[in-house]
Amino acid sequence: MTTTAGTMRKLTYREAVREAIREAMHKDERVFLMGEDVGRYGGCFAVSKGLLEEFGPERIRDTPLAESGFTGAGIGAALGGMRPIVEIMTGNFSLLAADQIINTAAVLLHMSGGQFNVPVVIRLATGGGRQVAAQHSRSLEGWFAHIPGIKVLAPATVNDARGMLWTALEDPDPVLIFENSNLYNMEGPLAVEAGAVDIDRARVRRDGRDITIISYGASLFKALEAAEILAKDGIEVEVVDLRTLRPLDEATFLASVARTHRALVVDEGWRSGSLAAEISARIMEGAFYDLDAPVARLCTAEVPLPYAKHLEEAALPQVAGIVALVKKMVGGHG
Amino acid sequence: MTTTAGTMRKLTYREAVREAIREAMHKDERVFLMGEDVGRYGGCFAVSKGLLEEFGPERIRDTPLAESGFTGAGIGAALGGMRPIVEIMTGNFSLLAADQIINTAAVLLHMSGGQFNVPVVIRLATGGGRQVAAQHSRSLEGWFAHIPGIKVLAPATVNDARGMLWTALEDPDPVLIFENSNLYNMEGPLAVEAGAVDIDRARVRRDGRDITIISYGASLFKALEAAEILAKDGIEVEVVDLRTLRPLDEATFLASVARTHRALVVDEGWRSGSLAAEISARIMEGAFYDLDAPVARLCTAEVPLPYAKHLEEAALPQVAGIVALVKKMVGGHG
Amino acid sequence: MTPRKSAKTTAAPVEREHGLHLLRSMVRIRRFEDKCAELYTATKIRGFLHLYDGEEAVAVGVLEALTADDAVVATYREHGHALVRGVAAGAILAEMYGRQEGCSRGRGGSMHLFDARTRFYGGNAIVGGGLPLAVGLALADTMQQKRRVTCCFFGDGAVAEGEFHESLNLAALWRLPVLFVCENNLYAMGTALRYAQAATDLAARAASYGMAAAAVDGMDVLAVEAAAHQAAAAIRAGEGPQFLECRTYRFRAHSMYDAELYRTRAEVEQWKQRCPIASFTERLRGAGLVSDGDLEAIEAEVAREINEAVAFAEAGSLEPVEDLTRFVYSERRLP
Amino acid sequence: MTPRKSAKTTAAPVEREHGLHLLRSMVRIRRFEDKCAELYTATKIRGFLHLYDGEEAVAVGVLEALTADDAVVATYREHGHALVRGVAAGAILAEMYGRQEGCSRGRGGSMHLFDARTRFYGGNAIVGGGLPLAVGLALADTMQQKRRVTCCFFGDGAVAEGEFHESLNLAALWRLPVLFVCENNLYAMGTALRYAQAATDLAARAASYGMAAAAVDGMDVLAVEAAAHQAAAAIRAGEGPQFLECRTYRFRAHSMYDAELYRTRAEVEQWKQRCPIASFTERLRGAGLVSDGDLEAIEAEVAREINEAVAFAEAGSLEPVEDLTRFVYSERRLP
Ligand SMILES: Cc1ncc(C[n+]2csc(CCOP(=O)(O)OP(=O)(O)O)c2C)c(N)n1
Ligand SMILES: Cc1ncc(C[n+]2csc(CCOP(=O)(O)OP(=O)(O)O)c2C)c(N)n1
Ligand SMILES: [Mg+2]
Ligand SMILES: [Mg+2]
Repeated sequence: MTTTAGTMRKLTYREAVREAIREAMHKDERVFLMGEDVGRYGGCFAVSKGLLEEFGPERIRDTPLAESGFTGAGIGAALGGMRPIVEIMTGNFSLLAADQIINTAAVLLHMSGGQFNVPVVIRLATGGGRQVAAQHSRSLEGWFAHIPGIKVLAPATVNDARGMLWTALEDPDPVLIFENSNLYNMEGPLAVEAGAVDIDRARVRRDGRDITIISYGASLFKALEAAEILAKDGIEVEVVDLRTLRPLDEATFLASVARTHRALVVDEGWRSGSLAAEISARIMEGAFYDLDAPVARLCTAEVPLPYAKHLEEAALPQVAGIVALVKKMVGGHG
Repeated sequence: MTTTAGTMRKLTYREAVREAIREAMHKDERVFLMGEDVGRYGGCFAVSKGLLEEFGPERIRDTPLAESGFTGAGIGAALGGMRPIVEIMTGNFSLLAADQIINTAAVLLHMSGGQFNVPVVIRLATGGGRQVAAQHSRSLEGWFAHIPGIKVLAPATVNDARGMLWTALEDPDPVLIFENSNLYNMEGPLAVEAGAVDIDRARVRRDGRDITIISYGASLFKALEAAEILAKDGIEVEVVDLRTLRPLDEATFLASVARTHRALVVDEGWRSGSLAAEISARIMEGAFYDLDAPVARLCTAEVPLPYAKHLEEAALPQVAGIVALVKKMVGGHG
Repeated sequence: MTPRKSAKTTAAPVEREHGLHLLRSMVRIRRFEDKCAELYTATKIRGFLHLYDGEEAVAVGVLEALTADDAVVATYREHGHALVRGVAAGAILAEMYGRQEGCSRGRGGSMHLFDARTRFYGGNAIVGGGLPLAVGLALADTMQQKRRVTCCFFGDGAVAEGEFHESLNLAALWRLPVLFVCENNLYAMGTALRYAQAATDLAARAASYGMAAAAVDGMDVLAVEAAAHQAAAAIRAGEGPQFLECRTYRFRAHSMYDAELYRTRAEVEQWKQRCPIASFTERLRGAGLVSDGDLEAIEAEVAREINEAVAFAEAGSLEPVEDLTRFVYSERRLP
Repeated sequence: MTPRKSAKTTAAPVEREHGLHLLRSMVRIRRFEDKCAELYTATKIRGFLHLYDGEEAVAVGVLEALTADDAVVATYREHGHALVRGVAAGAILAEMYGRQEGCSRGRGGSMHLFDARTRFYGGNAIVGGGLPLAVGLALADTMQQKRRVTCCFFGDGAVAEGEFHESLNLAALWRLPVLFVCENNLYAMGTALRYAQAATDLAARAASYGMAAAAVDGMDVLAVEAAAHQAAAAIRAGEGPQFLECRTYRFRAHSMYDAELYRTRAEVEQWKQRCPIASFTERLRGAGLVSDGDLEAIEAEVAREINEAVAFAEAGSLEPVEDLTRFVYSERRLP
């Protein structure tokens, strides 16, 4: 972490998450972190490194390999008055905890007629692009966003990595936070006084008039990079960061599309049944008559992610693909 | 089962599935049925009743309550040369087997570079409407349709219940068949000579010129009923039965929308991230300039299904809701 | 660690008042379940309905060992547990009627009874799903230095589930105050234990996780009570989780859909000879502790309670349809 | 059923040819892994890489007990198993290079080696995920009356997973021909066994499912081989599944990302004193069965194999990008 001029400092996404956890644990003794290798190993992505020394093994709690068991235990602990942060190493392993997340956490409040809410926060690493192959590369955040009863966050910026966790901990209901593992090393500015941020609204990260790109997580930066390139060709792209995938803030992206009349959704999920499909459908329903052209989607190719670098790159949405698609969309019916 | 005139006979959806299983087991000794209570209990929905007596406990194999274990065992048995039919009582419990379905069955062919295919068929009961509350009422077929590497079928008719299972068993890859439990008692005609059916194509179940309703499973019949009612008001509805949810046969519904210029998707999944969203997005991409009005979706309300009858009915798509929505859509911009 | 084998049946006499109390509790369950069956046939109750007849001694005996502060996690076969724990019969029945006066506002039904006041955490219809939850409740207590017990009921069928394994290991590893109560009624739906488990001694299996485990005659309310008291005391003394296998039998079908193809009438009749209520009544009578008058009084009292419960449910109201999407997310922030 | 305790270390001399064969197999693994580490540093290999140094005696000893017909299911730490099973070193290395000449066409990488010819079913990177698969393969064999063994390797960490539990019960219940081999290297990533299991005697835990289970010194290739032979023979004799816990240690970090904060250098050094290759070499030497010349010959032979493998991988080609979406679904119907 390096301090820069004025009231801003620079730190990595990883440090931002770590600070958010530390801060929460200092502020509220009910908060604790639980998951595989969060303690003695230092966290599989080194997010929790050093926290064991600071808080001890009760509150930085290493678990056995038992995703259903410890996720369910986190849900139970939340019911019992604690504010657990459960770390599931990657979203892929959440498939082993899907029962507890969906059959328990998501429905207890409802089934009990409002009596029992579940204030658990579940953090999961997500995303492809690191050549770790099919079983370690999925982006399931959009998929989980289908489930009523949970909230799904996808912080992209350092500021959101820091602020959304705290807001999630204050939320009375189960919140899943998907952290794209490609972002952990990314540096970004953070106000020294930075605090909690809302988890209700999408944000326009770049203004533009010609087309709206809607994205989130690591893809957001690909969209922003593409926008820079397109600006040189005189195409002004507006970029919306969804931030929260469930519940969706459609007002923000519908307003943007109403201004630009064109939209592209960039999403690391597989195309069929993607979150991008939902965004497209919402625009269909809420901004159809504003559209000058059909909404387009750029998603991951419908293939389990291959190990080979050239194939994996071809499978994932990339800057060049965004640029080419936008040019076609804007050029075609300008 | 009652035989009617000529070469048609009438039987229930349940009987059709049972016949399909029986027939497959007679034709191919590699086929066997495995799952909780498929044998001695007679099947939780009585689908496999009588089969234990006919085929014995090796091939009608009761399993312990261990969804991951026996689903994975089915996948392994398929690898080992068998043609297992794994029954997971309801789609809700497939959350306990999600790891094996998604982390194993869906990716083995790919990860092995084409060496190991997994010819397993997994049958699951699905759907709400029986007052069995949140943990027993989900429609997850559209959700599973997001996953590359598996195929997802949703037979609605007696003919499809009979024919799709056999085709699924001949498929070299993992196939999930979602049987809506509200259909088991439904009677329908079946040709005495009925055989396998394709699992590649959607079907137009009713012709019409004013609007296309796209649906599948139990909702299909609500759509057809609504179409009957609307016909009395002079609104001619074309009804498309998707049949296979992954991979989607978009050609059939795009062609229909190109004729009718309007579309409504009726889907028992929750709206956000539903299969209906994917259909809407595909129409956006493939038939935007054919549309006279935005594609609409009628899905389950975004709530875990409540036990109370009046609330459950209000949550699910119903005939009256379809009729009202179609009237609005056709009337509004006729 | 080897299981403590069948905690021996107490031959010692029970205090009259306590004996009557236990008997009354069991009778309340039996009559309540009978009424539910009747109301199901009358289509007043819908959905799945799983009754507890024959297993009353388990819920009654075990719950005696808990205090008001303790927590209960149960299954879809939980009417009896809720009743004995102190949830009003009317609120339970109204729940099955789908009324907003129900203990879960009519949103849960028979399988999802909840009650915050008595720390009754459901009503879970995913077999094995309640176990991790119980582990977490106990973890919260431990971290908050609260000396409370979380009591988790589940069936013999649940023992095969991975969540059983993960939960027992976690509880033992972290020495959490969980009382695991396995209601071994020999069947999971239609699957007999011997078709589900390679090793059918469930207490022994539990002991392999390094926790104290005992098997007890689940048809004997005093034996269950004694074993539960002993286990709860061990938990309160900080000895970590305890496992209690209660060997019992369900007299009725698994649910209202079950054709009972998997067991003989003779087997059921044999077990009915060991009815926990009849046998306990005989014991009390033999010891001169109850009179026919007492029994009549209990039946009358229970009948009144159940009649009032039916009236309460019948008089209940429906939640407005406009409220459909409530309780998906909380309506207020937390403290 | 109690575990057969540590099958005793064979003091009996081994035949010279067989001794050399075992030694050569272990050396092949060690040198191959060293080369992988080097190539990872040179960024020729990417993604996750889990090396097997220190554990060689397990794969080598166990796989001796299998025939060509048997099946193997392994984990992400499976280079050694693939090599010894007969997958060409070049095909394995080409896989890690992401070349289409790789044993999984470059789609799997280090964690997902597959080979139909040797019935090598991967290469599974979900901890515990291979166990149900192995159960199913064995079920298929049983139903087809094929007398084959399915050998399933997994780590100590996997024992906590629900899938372990479900698989062991199923295999025991149905008496399936599975050889479960637990590579207990005392750590799951950075979590020591004592922080993961309430009861750390894993063979005893396995025995609780009603299957024969033994623990063996996993640093002693002869002991492993003997125990594996015994277990495989029992399986072939129709005695059902067998469990073998091999007590071993990994000399390197968990993966290339691991800072090894969770164990001391001293501990690692102590275990290195028990290196399975060095100790077996000493034993062979002590019995006068190998000469320095033999050792040099082995090293030279292995070096040649590995050099050729590197050359093969380097010369490999990339699959055309147009083929990206192949192998999601099969390209042909089945017989
Ligand atoms: C995970 C899961 N699988 C299957 C079912 C369907 N099911 C409901 S109850 C039951 C039997 C459970 O038996 P047991 O645990 O012995 O409890 P009992 O009904 O005998 O009290 C089954 C298979 C379910 N509810 N949850
Ligand atoms: C289900 C699942 N959870 C977590 C991980 C991440 N992970 C990979 S290896 C590993 C440790 C496994 O330890 P063990 O089973 O002892 O095998 P070892 O690596 O020691 O050979 C973990 C936690 C995973 N791959 N799968
Ligand atoms: Mg039972
Ligand atoms: Mg290990």
